[in-house]
Amino acid sequence: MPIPEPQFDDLYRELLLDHMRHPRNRGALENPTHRLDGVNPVCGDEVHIEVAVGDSEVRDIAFSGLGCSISQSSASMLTENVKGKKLQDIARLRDHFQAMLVDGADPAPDLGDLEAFQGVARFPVRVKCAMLPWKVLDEVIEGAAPAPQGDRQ
Amino acid sequence: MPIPEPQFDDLYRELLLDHMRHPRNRGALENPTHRLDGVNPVCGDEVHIEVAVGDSEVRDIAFSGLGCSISQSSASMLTENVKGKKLQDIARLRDHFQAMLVDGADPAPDLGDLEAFQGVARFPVRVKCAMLPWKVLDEVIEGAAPAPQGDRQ
Amino acid sequence: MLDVERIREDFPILHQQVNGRPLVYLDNAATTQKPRQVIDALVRYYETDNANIHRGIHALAVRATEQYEGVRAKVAAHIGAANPSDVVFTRNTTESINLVARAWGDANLRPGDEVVLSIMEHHSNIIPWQQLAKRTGAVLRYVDITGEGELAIDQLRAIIGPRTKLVTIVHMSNVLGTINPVGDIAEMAHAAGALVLVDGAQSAPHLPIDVRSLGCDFFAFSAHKMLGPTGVGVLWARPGLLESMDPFLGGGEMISIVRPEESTWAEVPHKFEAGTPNIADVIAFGAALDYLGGIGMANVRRHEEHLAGYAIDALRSIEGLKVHGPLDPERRGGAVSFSVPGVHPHDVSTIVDSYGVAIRAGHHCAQLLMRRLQVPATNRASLYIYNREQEIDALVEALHEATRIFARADSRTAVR
Amino acid sequence: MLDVERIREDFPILHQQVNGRPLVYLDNAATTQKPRQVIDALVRYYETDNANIHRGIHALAVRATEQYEGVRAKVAAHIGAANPSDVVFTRNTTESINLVARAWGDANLRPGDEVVLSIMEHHSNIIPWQQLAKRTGAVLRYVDITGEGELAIDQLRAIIGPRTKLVTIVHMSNVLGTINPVGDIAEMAHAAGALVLVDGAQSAPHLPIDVRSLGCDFFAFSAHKMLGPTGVGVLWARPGLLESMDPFLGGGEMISIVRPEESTWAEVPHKFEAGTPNIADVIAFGAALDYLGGIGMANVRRHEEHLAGYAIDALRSIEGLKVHGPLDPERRGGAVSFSVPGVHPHDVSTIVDSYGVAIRAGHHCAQLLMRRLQVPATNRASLYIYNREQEIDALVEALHEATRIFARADSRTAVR
Ligand SMILES: Cc1ncc(COP(=O)(O)O)c(C=O)c1O
Ligand SMILES: Cc1ncc(COP(=O)(O)O)c(C=O)c1O
Repeated sequence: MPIPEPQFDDLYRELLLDHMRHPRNRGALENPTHRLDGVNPVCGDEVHIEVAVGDSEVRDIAFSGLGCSISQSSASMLTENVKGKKLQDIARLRDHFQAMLVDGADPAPDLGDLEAFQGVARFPVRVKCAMLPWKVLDEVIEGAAPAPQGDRQ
Repeated sequence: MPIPEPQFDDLYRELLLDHMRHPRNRGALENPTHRLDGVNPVCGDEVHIEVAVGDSEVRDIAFSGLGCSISQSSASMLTENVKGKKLQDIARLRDHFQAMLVDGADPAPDLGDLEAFQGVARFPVRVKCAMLPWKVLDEVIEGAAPAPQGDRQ
Repeated sequence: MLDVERIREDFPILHQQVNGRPLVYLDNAATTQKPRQVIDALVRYYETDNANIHRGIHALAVRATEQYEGVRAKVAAHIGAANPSDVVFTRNTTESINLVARAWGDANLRPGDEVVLSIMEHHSNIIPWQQLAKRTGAVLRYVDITGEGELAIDQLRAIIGPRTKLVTIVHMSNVLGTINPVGDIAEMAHAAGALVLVDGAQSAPHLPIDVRSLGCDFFAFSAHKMLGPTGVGVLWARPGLLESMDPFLGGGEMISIVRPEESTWAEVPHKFEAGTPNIADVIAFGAALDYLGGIGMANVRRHEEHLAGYAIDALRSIEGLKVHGPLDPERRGGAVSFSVPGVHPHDVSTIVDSYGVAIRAGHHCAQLLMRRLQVPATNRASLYIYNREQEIDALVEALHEATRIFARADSRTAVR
Repeated sequence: MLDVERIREDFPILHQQVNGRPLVYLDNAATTQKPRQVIDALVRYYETDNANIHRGIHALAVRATEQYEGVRAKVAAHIGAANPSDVVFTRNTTESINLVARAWGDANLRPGDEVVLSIMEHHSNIIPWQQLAKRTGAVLRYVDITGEGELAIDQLRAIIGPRTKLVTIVHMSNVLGTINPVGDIAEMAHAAGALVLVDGAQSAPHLPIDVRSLGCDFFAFSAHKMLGPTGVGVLWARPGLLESMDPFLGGGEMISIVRPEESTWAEVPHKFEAGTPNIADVIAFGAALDYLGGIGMANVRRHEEHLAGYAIDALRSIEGLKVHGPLDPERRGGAVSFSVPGVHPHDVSTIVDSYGVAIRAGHHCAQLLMRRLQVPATNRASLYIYNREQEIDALVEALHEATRIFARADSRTAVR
């Protein structure tokens, strides 16, 4: 009986690899209200997010970072998916994203193209990579204090 | 087949029990040249020896202490066996005593009644009890500095 | 009541002869034996899953990490802790206490501050505080025991005051068996603004434990005294406390970002687990907790209370024998220390060993208590789930022999 | 050459499938697998001899103590140490190094004194010195590496000076594989009056070690990286050094006389082994040393030198792949780190795991080195006695797949 070749199509979906190669909203903002940093202690992946919040809405957002295809493409797709959205809708999005990845739930309809990460659920160590940017954004979603003035050290 | 009753005659020889109940040279000296202390870290047994050495000879000796029958009777018999003897003869005695206990050698003729400890060799954890007073005396045998003046603290 | 005979089937070591007699293992306060389930868990781990944890992406590393962290959750559940992340794995109770002395004590004690402890503490709950006192100028205040071997609670109340920063107390004495009222003690201490560490080395194996109802701030114990392997200890801390503490050992696994001069720390509990942990033994400890959970800690306690009562009665039938500590089994655990008149404990231990009976003789790492009891050492028989009344009987029979041997010496030498 | 096929028979874990393929375990620098002999030693101990050591008079305690102390002598013999009493058992390399930082460092370092270490150190040989520097005001001085991944020895010579109190250096890098000339380094350090600690976590498992000819003052390593169980580390110290040091952890077993305010210590090495040690695993470590001794450390080295050469050549056949560290197998060990162009190490690791191949991806507890190499992380394949050329081939095949997947992304996205 021939051993089946491992299939990665499910993990490394085209959309995901595309975001890795061509990240959207990569960079910094002129006037962010928040600057947020996150490190995955397990692997050292880093995601930095700058976001301009006004009227309980994400007006603008940009990210930078260093890490595997999962964490960086997740950050890229996060920015696309939250820009212009109300914080409360973003919170719901995050919950649905987490449910799909952590609890193995079917993707909720509002996830849209974030559904591309469904395959990650089968790789528990990589779930943290996909969740990292969302964890970083948590602070804003839960309404933390705005970023201090001055440059990030 | 009946289980044989353990025999302790070999370990707890009459002579040994006699020394435990009626220790010889127990107490202190008026003018010791050395005051020596030893503790068996394994069980906490203590032996203190005071000895008056002159002309490479043990002129007088006394012991005090606290511990099991083996350590205390060994101390008592030690005092009887070294009093009036030359240090070099005592060193030989110690070596023969140790050989009997640790290496399981037949008792050397000069051991005399110290041969009563031969049975201890079969109880390795108790060998240290029997050796303790001899270890304490080592310092004198190897020619250490005399005891400081003043009382033991 | 426990089905002791069925339990004994699970312990391969018990089915051996020592000096021609069936082994009677009554040294459980030193360390307990391990059921087949724990041994099997070790074998299974090394034969199928062994890998280093936390940083590996490959299959074995994932399995090992999940099992290791799973036991953390099991420990938390076993002692009624709210969060697995409040549970730190150490080598033993001793290291757990040292961790607190260094990581909490060094940062919080000033000259003149007081650490309150009792005269019945194990050396592991004395020396770290002596060392801390030396480093910080803090002062140790000792609470005495009563004539019945219980904590002098009124004295404790009097000693605790505004300078008290920590009350550190054994839950169950390894010598006297005394069970201390740590709930009350925690109230007193907290009223004075002090923290409370409970040395649970002897209580976690033998009593149902609920750290929240105990009300303490730190709780320390060892796996090897509760069916688990050697090399695993636990420190539980009240939620939030670990976060506020500096790390203790530095190294791999406990960092977040390392720069040449300064670094940042991983989240708790990992901040306190530097280097490769004792992975296999932590995982096997999970099997021990399952085993105890299957029996039920309340049933463990009931069995030992009964057996301790039986042992105390049987021992006291020997003329002149003194049992140290409370005589009422409701007030104590199954560590029963005693003195045989005219026979030094080491001689007792050697003689009963010849009858296949394993007890411990010595100061039991409690020299201060020995001095207080005015004994050089004691004998100690200590019980667990696999012990039976007939094993107590075997001990008593051997003790009679010991008194006979030394009485013989007495009578003979009396003739001289 | 080793009879690898026969050796593999001794390792039950290797005979399993992972993701439908035979397991290829190439994560040995993290932890090694255990031969049946080591697992059996654990089982035998728990099934026949388990007891607490050092203070027991009964039969099991005597047997356990003899075996435990017997392994101390075995360790001494294995590393060419003169006295078993110069060998302290710890949990792991990390704890061994922390012990030195606390018990030697705190007493000997003054503000401005210097600790010299290298940029290739494992976090376990960095953080304890950062913590020590914070406590004492001592300063850390880092030595760089050359472009070939070797220690910049001239820079080291320049840095060592009258303020140097300790040079602490890894014997074999867990990332680069580099073998450092610790003999020469010890000479330099001693000439300046400094002590030398060697982190032998990666050398003890793979090279013949003779601490006396190395000339160092401290040598630290872990059992779990050399076929032994998790939970056992070793600290060896030059004769006399341990005696001169204060104790580290306080508790049972490490005392001589305990008084309320102050106590005296047991003789070395017991002074440094507070509480119940990891008895079973130390004893099982003895079986690991016997196993390695049976093979011969020179043969272990020869096998790995050959296999590392094979692996480096095979890896470099992949276009663009970069091997970090020396390329000459004579100058390095079998931990081979590499970067695959365009594929992050975590992605590499996930993909090769699907082929049953276990490698590690990450910073390998060497963030300073990662920054120096200007990589966020690396992949690392690390070898041991049971690895074969065909397993390297399996890794290389899986790596080709990884590059294919990510090249596919490249070509597709290029079209957009
Ligand atoms: C070079 C080096 N030093 C120290 C360590 C730490 O070893 P342990 O985790 O066993 O304490 C390791 C292992 O990861 C290592 O490779
Ligand atoms: C009351 C008490 N505390 C602390 C300890 C120390 O436990 P460990 O040796 O496992 O650190 C013991 C066990 O001997 C004990 O009985």
